[in-house]
Amino acid sequence: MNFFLLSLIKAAVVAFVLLTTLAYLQWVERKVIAHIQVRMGPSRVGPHGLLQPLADVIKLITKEDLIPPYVNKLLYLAAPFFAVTMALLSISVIPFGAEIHVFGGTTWMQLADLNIGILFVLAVSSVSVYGIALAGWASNNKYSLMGGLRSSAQMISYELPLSMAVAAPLLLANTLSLRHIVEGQAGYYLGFIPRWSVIQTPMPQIFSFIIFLIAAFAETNRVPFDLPEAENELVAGFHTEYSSMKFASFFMAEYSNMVTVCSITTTLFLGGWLPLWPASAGSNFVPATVFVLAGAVALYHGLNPARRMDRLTLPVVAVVFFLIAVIFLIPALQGALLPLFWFAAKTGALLFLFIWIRGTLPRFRYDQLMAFAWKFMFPVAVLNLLVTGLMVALFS
Amino acid sequence: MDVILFLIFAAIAVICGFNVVVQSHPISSAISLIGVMGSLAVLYLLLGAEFLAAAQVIVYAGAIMVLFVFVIMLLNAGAEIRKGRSLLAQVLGIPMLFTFLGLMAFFTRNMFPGAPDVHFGGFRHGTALDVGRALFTQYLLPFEVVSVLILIAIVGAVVLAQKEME
Amino acid sequence: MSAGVPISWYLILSAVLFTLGVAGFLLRRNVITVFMSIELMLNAVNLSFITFSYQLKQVNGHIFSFFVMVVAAAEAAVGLAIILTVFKNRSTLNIDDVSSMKN
Amino acid sequence: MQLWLIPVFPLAGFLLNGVFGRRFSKAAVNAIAIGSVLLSFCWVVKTLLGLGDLNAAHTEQYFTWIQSGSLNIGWDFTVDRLTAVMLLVVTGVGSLIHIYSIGYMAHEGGYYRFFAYLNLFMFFMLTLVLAANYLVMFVGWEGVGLCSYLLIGFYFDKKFATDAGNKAFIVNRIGDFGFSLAMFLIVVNFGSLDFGTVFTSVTGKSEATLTAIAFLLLVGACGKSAQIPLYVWLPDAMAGPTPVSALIHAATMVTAGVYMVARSAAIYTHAPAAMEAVAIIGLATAFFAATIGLAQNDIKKVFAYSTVSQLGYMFLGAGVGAFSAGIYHLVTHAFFKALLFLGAGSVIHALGGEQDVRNMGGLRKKIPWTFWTMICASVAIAGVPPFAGFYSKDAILAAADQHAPWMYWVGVITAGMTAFYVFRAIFLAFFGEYRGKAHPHESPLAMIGPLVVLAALSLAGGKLFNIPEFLAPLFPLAKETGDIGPVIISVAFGFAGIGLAALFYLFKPGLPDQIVATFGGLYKLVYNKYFVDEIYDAVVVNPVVGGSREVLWKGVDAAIIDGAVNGVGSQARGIGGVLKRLQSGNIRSYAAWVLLGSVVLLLVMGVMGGLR
Repeated sequence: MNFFLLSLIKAAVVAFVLLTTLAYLQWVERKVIAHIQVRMGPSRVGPHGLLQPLADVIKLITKEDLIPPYVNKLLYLAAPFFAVTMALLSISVIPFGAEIHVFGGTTWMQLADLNIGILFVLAVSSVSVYGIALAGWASNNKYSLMGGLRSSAQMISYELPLSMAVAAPLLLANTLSLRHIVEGQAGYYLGFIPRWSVIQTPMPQIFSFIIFLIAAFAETNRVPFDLPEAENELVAGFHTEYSSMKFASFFMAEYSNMVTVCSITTTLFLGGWLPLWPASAGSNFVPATVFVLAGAVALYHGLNPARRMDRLTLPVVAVVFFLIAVIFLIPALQGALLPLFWFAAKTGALLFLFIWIRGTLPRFRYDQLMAFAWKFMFPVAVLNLLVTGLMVALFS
Repeated sequence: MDVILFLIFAAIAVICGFNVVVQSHPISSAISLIGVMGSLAVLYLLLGAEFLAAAQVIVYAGAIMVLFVFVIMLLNAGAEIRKGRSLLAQVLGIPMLFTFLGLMAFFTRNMFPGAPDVHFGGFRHGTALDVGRALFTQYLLPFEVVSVLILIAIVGAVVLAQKEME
Repeated sequence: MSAGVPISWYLILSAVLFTLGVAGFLLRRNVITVFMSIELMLNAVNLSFITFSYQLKQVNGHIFSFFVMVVAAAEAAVGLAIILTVFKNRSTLNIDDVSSMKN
Repeated sequence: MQLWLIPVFPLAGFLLNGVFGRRFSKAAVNAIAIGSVLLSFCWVVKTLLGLGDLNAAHTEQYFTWIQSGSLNIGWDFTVDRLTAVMLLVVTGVGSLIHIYSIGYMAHEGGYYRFFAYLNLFMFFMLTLVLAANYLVMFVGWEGVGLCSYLLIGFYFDKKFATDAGNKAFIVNRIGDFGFSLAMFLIVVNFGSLDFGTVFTSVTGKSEATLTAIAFLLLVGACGKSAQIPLYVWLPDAMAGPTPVSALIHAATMVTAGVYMVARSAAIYTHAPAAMEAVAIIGLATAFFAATIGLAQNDIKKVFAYSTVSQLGYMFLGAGVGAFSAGIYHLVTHAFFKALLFLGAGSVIHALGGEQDVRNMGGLRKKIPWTFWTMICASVAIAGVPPFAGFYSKDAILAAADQHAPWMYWVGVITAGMTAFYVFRAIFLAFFGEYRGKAHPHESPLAMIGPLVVLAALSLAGGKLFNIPEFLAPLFPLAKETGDIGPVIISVAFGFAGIGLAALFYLFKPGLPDQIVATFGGLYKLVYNKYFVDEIYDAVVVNPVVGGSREVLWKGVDAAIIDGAVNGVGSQARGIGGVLKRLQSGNIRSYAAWVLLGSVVLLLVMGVMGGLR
């Protein structure tokens, strides 16, 4: 039963971290977009609005849970549940780090290492369209239906370039297991250029990476592909009729999908938990350095406060950062924490990219969206796959 | 463990399958069918067909059934109108179904008297590697033929479904 | 090792699902549901293919299933396109109403 | 040695010009068409130089084409000395004619089409020549027939041209039928179609079998090489552009029959009756065609009958056992007959399409280059020593003399007639007063150049290329008799023919008409080509057409076949009327029937114990 116990613990840890991340991801998004638009963003609840997510959760839970009378009840209730389940499911196969030793045994920082990990991810992502489609249909509202239809068409269409883009790095990795895909990207060219899929010989997967990212934007219904929920066209689309926690579920599903997609991108293309440069060149000290620098910045602002509260809070933050930096320097913990740091850093960077694009790009028109998927993305992805296959066949 | 898992998912499959038949609204049937397919995917895993399990979900649940749901939503198909029953189908059909099922069950029970039981992990050659190897060597010609078939199907579907041009 | 599942259980499950598919085909009138019943039958057959593959310790059954899936996908695409066209021309999904082949 | 490149060059040219030619400029079409043939020629030369003395055949196998039981037919090419001669003639003369065509076709429509067809022809001809077994040869054989058809009917807007194309194609079918039957016999008896296998195992076979094969092959050769009784298509084939007449219907394709007979020499030498038939057919053709040639007024027709006649000579040579002499004549004939046709083409070009010699005359001064080159060809064909025709014709006649003296005498008379009709055409066209209306102008350099080269070859080719000696490893040399009597006689007949022609058409222009008046019936017979076409129409064509219409169409097709089909149809309708009750149009009831069927099937299988 040790296996089950270990799995349960890992699942609990992942779920806790993931849900917290989701909550704060939304805070980060609001902050970043606010700064893009030169405003402050949430700043009332807690220092810098840090408690805003909590407030949101309380608000959503305590709101009245409306169920319109004309909906198809079963499907109406099942849809958000389904959406959030599917969104959280694919996280289970993503490896966060290398082998670690706990409780006298060894395990992987990954919930389940499937032989067909990447197929599992594709399967889940292909099924997750039902959440939105059914929500749109069950709401019995023409705007919701339009949103649902749009979303199913969009997700089916972008599923193809996405799968094609995934297939190309698989040719380099020669495996379907996500952990082995990451391990296949270990090592460095010339001692310092990482052998990540994006730049791996014989065929750098840079096109694949870009196509995957674009398709990922569409799959997660993010700007510039957020047609299913286009507020000004469809009155928020498929979730018009949802309120309270059911609305929150869709929200969670969207952010969870974002995290999943970024993690997969990191795993497939950016070397997963592997460091940016070799340990021999000091990559082990990067996290400590980063946190020390962050702590130093916090301390500086604490000593030169912009607001009154900062005098108190920022030094505390700085101390926490310094502590984290010290933790990262403990050799016993480094084995577990360094991979986590790198994984989180890469995924975080991608998440920032998502938010950044939301803050800057306008929405596509529907026909443009479809034409883009079928007439540009798909051919390019297929071409990339063919060329990769050829190169792999020729050079390995 | 094997028996429990089998029974759970077989039960889900049968209940959902039954639901496909009895639900009056096509979308409920479609959802039930997705349930059948999902539980069948788990059964495939138990039988060691991990690649097929993934393919089942991706192709059936993720592509074919999405198309079904999409069409149902597009046509806004309502519940079935019960009228003009086909007498033949009813009179001949229902007894025939039971005879059919009984015969099949009887034969399958008698066909494998001493066959070993199914254990999870008893067959380890259903990986993507094995399936791919068989597909691209021994079954290369059918594979290519099927790819042409798919192409024809795509063209056919586009021609059928396109809007009238002028 | 705990007790395994007799191979015939899988086959009987397959037979049951197949029969349910036939029943759906016989008793339902909505074209889409009838079509889904066909898919159900195909799935049932796939299950027996994979069971036989286990029984014979060969991968061939998987290949057959794979081809069945591919053909099912092609069939769904064309079939649904036909249904769309029929609906556009006759505004009905009732299979009994689509009987112009008679006489 | 990459033999396959030889035919592939023209094929590439054909594909390029055929597919994209419409968009190319004329210069590009020229470059591709002529470049490909020249490349092919160069590759032939390089290959032959690389292969050394070629005493043994050099064979290359590319892929298995047909495999059926023990029969294994590969796509193989072979080169021996015979092939080498043919390759050089085909690519060499072919290149010259391609170059000539630039000038001749300059103002014609379908320019790229013409060159594409010519290149395709080169491809098939080279395949025919290079083939290492009968089937590959047959591919080339049929292919050149196709190109011949396409090029005869090149002016497809003219009915007589398309009719002539059809005629060529249909008459050739008869020959091809014989060839096919011969191949079937070879497969049955030898189990292979490879030249090497067949020829080495000839000795063990019965003479009757070999004679049958040889006769059937002869039927094929007669069709392709325009021998009696299948010669009728060749004169009509002059409807095509003149370079086509020169290349296909004089120099190369029509000699394929001779080549095939020479190639199958091993079979023929074991079938004396067939050999005799070859000789007689050749001799008869030579004689009759020559007589017809005496009275023709169309300059191309004269040369066409002359071609038939000279092909008869080649057959005579092969038939009397002097295969190398036949090939020798094939080579020299390729030079001077191509030159005659090209010269005729130059004349026609100069006169803007006029072909009747009665409307020419006095062209000697106006188109001197054409005149002098044609004189070279004429003396060569007339057998004036020491020019090309003399050597080859003499070799054939000498062999005929040894075989049977009467053949020699008929051959000599034919030689005299040959000299007469060729010089008749020359005198009528180039001497005396100009009787036409057009304004003659000399042809462009692209046409004159090939004429001059061919003229040089016609003059010196016989002495230069001693074909019999070159082919000695394949076909043993005839023993020298040292008797120069026959030679003197044949040369004398040649000069007599020239003299007679000069007398009739230079010095006493009224004489021919008197003779015509005296022998009116005979002249009419000859002028109308012995009414052979009319006889064929009456004996073969009309019965076939009538029989098809009356018996096969109205009787067999309408009554029996249609009746049977209609009967089946009405029966099916009757049964269907009963069965249609089952077809309710209700899909679900169909499904119920299917289910019933499967249940019954299961039950039956269970009862029979099929499922244990």
